[in-house]
Amino acid sequence: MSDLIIRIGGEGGEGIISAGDMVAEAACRSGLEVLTFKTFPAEIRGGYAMYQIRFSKDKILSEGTGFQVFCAFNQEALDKNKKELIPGTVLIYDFPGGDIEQEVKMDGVVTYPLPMSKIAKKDLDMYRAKNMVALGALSYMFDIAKEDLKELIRQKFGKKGQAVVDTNLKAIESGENYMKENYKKTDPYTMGLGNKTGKDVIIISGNEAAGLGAMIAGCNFLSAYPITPATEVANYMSSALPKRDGTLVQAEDEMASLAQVLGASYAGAKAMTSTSGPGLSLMQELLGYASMAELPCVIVDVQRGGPSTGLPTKHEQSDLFMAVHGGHGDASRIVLSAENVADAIDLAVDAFNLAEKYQIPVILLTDGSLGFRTESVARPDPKKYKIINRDRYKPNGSDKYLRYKLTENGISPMSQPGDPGGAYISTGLEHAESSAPSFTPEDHNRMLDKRFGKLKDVVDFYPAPEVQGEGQADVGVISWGSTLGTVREAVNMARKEGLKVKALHPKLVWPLQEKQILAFAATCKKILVPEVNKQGQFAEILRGKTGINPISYPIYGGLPFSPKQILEKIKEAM
Amino acid sequence: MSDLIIRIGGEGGEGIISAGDMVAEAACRSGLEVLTFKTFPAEIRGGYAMYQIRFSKDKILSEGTGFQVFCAFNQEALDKNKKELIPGTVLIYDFPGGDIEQEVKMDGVVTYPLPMSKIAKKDLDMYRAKNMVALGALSYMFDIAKEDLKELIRQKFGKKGQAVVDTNLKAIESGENYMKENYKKTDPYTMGLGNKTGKDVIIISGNEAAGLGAMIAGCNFLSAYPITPATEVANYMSSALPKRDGTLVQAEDEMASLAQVLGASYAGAKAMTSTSGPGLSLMQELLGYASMAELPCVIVDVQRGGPSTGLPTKHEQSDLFMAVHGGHGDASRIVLSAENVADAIDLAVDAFNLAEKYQIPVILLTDGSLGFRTESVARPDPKKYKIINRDRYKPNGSDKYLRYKLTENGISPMSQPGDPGGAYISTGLEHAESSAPSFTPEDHNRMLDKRFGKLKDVVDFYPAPEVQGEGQADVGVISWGSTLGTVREAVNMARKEGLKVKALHPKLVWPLQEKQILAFAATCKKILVPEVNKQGQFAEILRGKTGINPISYPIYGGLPFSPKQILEKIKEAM
Amino acid sequence: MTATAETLKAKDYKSDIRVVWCPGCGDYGVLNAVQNAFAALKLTIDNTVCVSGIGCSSRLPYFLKTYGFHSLHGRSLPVASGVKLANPNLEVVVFGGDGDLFSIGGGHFPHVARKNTDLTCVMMDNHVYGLTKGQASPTSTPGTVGTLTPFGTPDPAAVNPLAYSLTYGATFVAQGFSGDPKGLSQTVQQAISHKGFSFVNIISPCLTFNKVDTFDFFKDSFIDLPADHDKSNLVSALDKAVNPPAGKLYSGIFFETQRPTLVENLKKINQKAKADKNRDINTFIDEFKI
Amino acid sequence: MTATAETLKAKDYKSDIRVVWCPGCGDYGVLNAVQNAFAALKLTIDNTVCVSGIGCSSRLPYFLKTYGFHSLHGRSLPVASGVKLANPNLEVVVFGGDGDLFSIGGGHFPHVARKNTDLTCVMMDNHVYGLTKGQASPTSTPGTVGTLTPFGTPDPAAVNPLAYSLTYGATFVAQGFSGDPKGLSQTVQQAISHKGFSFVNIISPCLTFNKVDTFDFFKDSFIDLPADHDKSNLVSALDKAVNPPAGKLYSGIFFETQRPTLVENLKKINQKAKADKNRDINTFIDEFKI
Ligand SMILES: Cc1ncc(C[n+]2csc(CCOP(=O)(O)OP(=O)(O)O)c2C)c(N)n1
Ligand SMILES: Cc1ncc(C[n+]2csc(CCOP(=O)(O)OP(=O)(O)O)c2C)c(N)n1
Ligand code: SF4
Ligand code: SF4
Ligand SMILES: [Mg+2]
Ligand SMILES: [Mg+2]
Repeated sequence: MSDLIIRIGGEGGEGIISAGDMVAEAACRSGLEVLTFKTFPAEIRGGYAMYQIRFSKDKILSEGTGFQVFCAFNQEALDKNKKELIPGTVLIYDFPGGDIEQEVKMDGVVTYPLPMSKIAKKDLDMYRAKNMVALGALSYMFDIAKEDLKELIRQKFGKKGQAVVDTNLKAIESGENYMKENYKKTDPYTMGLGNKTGKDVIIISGNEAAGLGAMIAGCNFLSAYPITPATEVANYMSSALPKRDGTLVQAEDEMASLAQVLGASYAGAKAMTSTSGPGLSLMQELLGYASMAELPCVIVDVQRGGPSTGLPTKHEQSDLFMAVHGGHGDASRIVLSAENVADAIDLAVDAFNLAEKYQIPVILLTDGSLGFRTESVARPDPKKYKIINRDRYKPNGSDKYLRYKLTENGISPMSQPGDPGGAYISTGLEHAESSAPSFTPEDHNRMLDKRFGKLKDVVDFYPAPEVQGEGQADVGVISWGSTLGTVREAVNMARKEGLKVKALHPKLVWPLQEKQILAFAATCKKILVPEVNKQGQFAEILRGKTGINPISYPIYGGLPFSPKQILEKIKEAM
Repeated sequence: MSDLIIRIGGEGGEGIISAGDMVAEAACRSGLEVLTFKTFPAEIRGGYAMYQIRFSKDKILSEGTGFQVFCAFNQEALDKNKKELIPGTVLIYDFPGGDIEQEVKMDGVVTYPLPMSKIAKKDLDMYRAKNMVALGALSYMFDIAKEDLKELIRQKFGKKGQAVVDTNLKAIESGENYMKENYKKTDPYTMGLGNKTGKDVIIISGNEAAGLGAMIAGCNFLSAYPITPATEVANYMSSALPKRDGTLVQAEDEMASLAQVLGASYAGAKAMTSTSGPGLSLMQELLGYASMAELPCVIVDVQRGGPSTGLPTKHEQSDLFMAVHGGHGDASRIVLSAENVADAIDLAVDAFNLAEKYQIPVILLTDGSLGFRTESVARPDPKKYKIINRDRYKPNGSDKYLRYKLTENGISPMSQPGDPGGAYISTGLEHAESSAPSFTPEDHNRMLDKRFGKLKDVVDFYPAPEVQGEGQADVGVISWGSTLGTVREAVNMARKEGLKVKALHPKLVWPLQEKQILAFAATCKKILVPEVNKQGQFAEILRGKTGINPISYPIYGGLPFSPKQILEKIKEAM
Repeated sequence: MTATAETLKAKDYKSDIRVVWCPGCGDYGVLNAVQNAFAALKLTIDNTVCVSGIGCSSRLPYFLKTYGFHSLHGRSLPVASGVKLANPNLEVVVFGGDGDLFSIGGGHFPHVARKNTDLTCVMMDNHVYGLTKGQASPTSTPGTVGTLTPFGTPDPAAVNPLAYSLTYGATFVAQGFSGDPKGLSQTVQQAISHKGFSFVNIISPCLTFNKVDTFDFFKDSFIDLPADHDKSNLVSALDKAVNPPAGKLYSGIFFETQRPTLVENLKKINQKAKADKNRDINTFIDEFKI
Repeated sequence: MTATAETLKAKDYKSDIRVVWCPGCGDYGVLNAVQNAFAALKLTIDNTVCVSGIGCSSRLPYFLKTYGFHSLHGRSLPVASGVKLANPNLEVVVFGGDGDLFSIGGGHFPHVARKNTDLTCVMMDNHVYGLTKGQASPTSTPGTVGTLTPFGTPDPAAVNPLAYSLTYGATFVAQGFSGDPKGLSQTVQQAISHKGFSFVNIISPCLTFNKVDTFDFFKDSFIDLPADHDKSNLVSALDKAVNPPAGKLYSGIFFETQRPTLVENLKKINQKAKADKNRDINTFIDEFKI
């Protein structure tokens, strides 16, 4: 077995998340690759929560399709997942003595009832340990990180005292023992150890990854307002930044946070904010200011289900239109979108580099599932990153400083307060090269050309999007954001089946790298654009800018694609 | 002479605007059609201001191309307009004794120096009357509304006392006499009386027109925050609404204004707000709410030069992207754009009708030049307007009220506070039919389909865009907003020259009436899309939605197109 | 207040939507007090509108049977103003959290208060952002540790909702404790009965994310305002709001006065304009005749 | 204040951008006073940043030679906070109008003040929206006629910028008159010298759009705060702000105190975190090692 998906479902607050995190980390230690997937209720307490872990000996590309093993903590969880309990899957569920009152029999499904509540309450006298009982059973039955799990418990709970360590270990063992004593394994799923040798790995969530990337890029200022599912970016930065003498501000709202970021950037900081859709909506006017005044800044938008307050904890990629076209007037900006957790690190660095190089706001789009999921990723090597800082004004004594000097590539050296002779007014009014307000047709033309001309440079400067597969294809898939990983997996599956399928994996979603997109499209009979939103936003932008006419494949149920869904659509498109 | 354009330029605050308004009104009385065009400085005092009036015996379609007569109040105005003082034009300028210190000689330009400052100061002892001296001269020289002007002065200034009337009349006569005594007319421009008989005409600005349309539609609530160039919409409503027992609120910011509008709409009002780009940027989150909660409301966006604070008093059509695609998530909305002043009345009515019928936010786009310009328009006949009100919930005693009931056409009868049995929670969360929060894939799918399904109906319900010209064409022009009038004039000119040119004049710019657009495009070899913004926003949306590949013709100098510019581009495209 | 009477019991105001708060959340006490106040005032289901923003506390309107408007984070007050001005016959009550009303919504509060908008605003002050899982809020004690402030907030001072609302010109300002549903229900009743803008600050602990400002912490903190406190004196009300006895909090009515309300003043404007709902639209068109 | 000394005269702070205010506008007096204050304090051109929002008054930074940030309507205070926190060595002064700071920007003011952000905020209060040509502003006298309120505003009360800023926790609050550039320059100097958040409200008439609150109207209105006024007593400062003698306005310093500033508190946080600008990035990466 090289790949296994285990899903755990239950009531929010039952410790599903912490248990899941623990087994993910332990598996990672045992040399396996892991990729997790969580859904939370939008309320604080109650409601269905889900944690899924995909284990593999090889690199994992996506959440995968369905699961092999499901562990149900309560009836609601069981009901929600019934449709996916297909023949060949395994069900472990809390019975007897738990919320599930009837024994479950399903055709072709291997069931292992496990009285986790009862064991926790009766045997351990600690209902909270239910999750650990389940963990013990899962780890034992599918041979996942058994030893590493116990070692991890010893380390993690060590500071809380031996008693806590002991109870948790005992819970793990109770689960293990119950399975050992009551069942003979009749399912085929067993994971075993991964390859530990030579691995230099970290385990990190998408939100932390965006923060870590920012730290690598040299970010020293973040102002944010809390919002699901983006808060963890700022949470991470709130402990990281002060260690490097940086500044974190919890602002009174999203307008304040971007305004502070712009002030800080003006004063020389490498500054960012992190938010989700509703926050980015509120920032639109200031985003236009950043474009007009050419202030470098990074905005991480961890997308959630919209519009309005929408589905705060659900998956969606529906902020693209706003990221690209939001706000009044013609406002230039750059939009990047990350495929996976490792990518979130790299793209956060890219975002700062582009912001600094082009003196422009850069929006980095991720999404709720990517933000919350953890992955084992190769330890980033700081040396591999090239860090770009803004082109600074060098006083030459004689010439008056022109902040918005018209240059070949549209980039004007930038002064910052404290620089002698560099004083100027940062302005949201249209202006002359000096930054003095000017509303003449000539200046408006020149300055718009300057601000948009920079984007022409960006598409050449930024690495070309990766092409997956070669030669001519019947279907070429173009997607964006975290759907890319799923597409990658689906295309691998399709090619294994001998289908002529390719994919293009753009990370720079605005401006579009039209040349490469058109070249790719020229090798495909049809172009398919899967994405998680209602309107087929990327498909429309692609069509609008390049003229190619893709098949738009939007889904919008609050969940990411599965590779199988995309594979099926590819076949349908052929 | 059936058509004449006179432009007056000078320093802001010199009474250019009030003089212009007066001659426009007088001309209108004398039976002429008028269309004015003004540009203001962005500052309160100082800076170049311009007022242009086009007079005609026939319907006027646009600001026209250049001018026949220019009247310069100062040197700056002269300088700014020098390029357009081509052979055949007439220049009247303040000399000697004014700001212009040198006599002007230009090849082929007829010049009439007029010492307006001197006359006002020395002869009339009232420098402020300079504008009236100029008016007298202009009206006399080109035979425009001579008698009506004096009559108007008597009426307008009547309440200020006979002395004021006399000074103004004297100023008019001084200008008249100076011309009479010093020049023999050597230019060909003379207007004469228009056709008064059977004309039932009003003279009104674009901003007032949007307000009047709202009044016709039955608007009874407006909340707004002041912003150039939109304030006059609310100004008008602030005196109109109370007369009909409506409510006007000056809010603390744009978010408050749209929030109040949504609250009022929920409570049963026909509510609107008016703003410009920066305000609409701030409203994006609330706009998404209106879409999610299906609250009827109207937002008038009088566009100005952007992005950011931009060019507050300049002309631009650059808020289209935001109007259509702004805000996070997939948020359905309707966007209308008005061609001219008469259209602003009609489309404001349409905006309310669509908002009420489809329970959706409707954005009406106009722009600064349209908002500020006055036009003579046929007196609107209230009887010709069909007024639509929302489909109201009728209690039937037994069934529980479902606010978001899924119906054939996506429209659910709406209750309002006070309706027995109609209580529900207006919500920005995704929801079930009952309005209770629900985040299931099924409900998100159903509700997004409902909210976007309504748009499918809109394109059929709304009148098809007008086609100008018939048969096959070499070039078909598609444009939007106030550029439409200019296109109309250019296409007339082209067709007079025998060119095979057509135009399509959409007023509903979102959702697009794709069927009609494609049908139109099928009759044209090439499609040309002129618009006043940098990115070619409408062209990109057209391409993105319909797949047709137009020639994008964006200009972005802060001024509208002239018919000649478009005509030339048409020829270039052929 | 403007609603007509009926004979509903407190429980009849409760909707059948599942209450999503954590067991033990202070907001249950508030919901309870509000139901009782509504019943005591005989508010009708149909003419009462409960408006809120976003936050745990802002979910309250779902749990009531009246009309409701669950708006956006920070926007409850202007939404409620719109509702009230569009139909002054409605009883409009705003619910929200300390973050919703004083952080992101802090720009609206002064204007709604100074205009004496005819609303009642009930705040559930838990000194924390509950729904987003434990960040410091504007009312958090300086130095509070939250998920965004692991080293404690750098803010030297917190928002004092009572002092703020008094300064803004609220014409009724009171404070209560969710652990005292009976007293609270009384206070909410008085607030709703007040003509003009009334504000009730309710200390309503979040047991999940605020481990400092708990029920136990507040249980014995509340004392009544002194019997000789002059409710009509703004400066003395401010003094009481800013300087309570050490370790104590006052409950009761800090301030109460009468001033023309926004609804009244708008009515006067319409009288000046000779308002007539049925005025012929032609008279408006003819203003533009030449 | 943090800037280093130089030998500049008042006129040396003046830029060569044309001043766009109407002749006679009160803001000229403010510009004048500010130049004088800058010169008296020997602020450097290079280490001073003037931040503003949008409005006639917010154009002020263009007319000075220092660094400047002409931001968006209402956003000057958070922008200025960002500037200051990114480089605490800078002297940051905020300029704005009554609309900019107390209407659309009113949500930021409380937080910048209570955090004692190390800024000076100079407001040009003309009781009107100048740039948009004459609407009532939050400080307009109730009933004011403006372009949006032809029948007079319906607001029963105006914003009192002094009382507001005091309640918010500003650690320095003063008032001056643009018709008294000398006194004003003194006050602005003291405000800039103050450590923490200082606020100066300047009555600065708009002669074009406010025909009521004119120079003549205010000329004889100003009286000094009583000699025995206790600047360290918040409640008495509030009393003076809310209850000036009939028809009069106090000028001078209402309140002045010392409290830890935001910059200081953030520095302490970084000390707790053992801040090190050059900390190896590998130590951050390794936190995620398994
Ligand atoms: C524009 C926007 N920004 C951020 C959020 C995220 N958010 C939801 S509730 C909340 C704060 C809740 O705190 P409070 O108002 O005190 O309510 P409580 O949950 O404590 O009752 C935040 C920041 C949001 N919904 N919308
Ligand atoms: C988002 C936004 N809304 C509205 C405006 C229009 N606007 C510009 S200045 C101003 C008010 C100015 O008043 P104030 O701040 O008192 O300054 P003053 O001109 O009186 O000095 C307004 C409403 C704007 N620029 N941006
Ligand atoms: S998180 Fe706190 S405020 Fe929210 S429901 Fe739970 S206890 Fe109440
Ligand atoms: S409009 Fe008023 S505030 Fe603006 S510059 Fe003129 S006088 Fe000054
Ligand atoms: Mg709270
Ligand atoms: Mg002002």
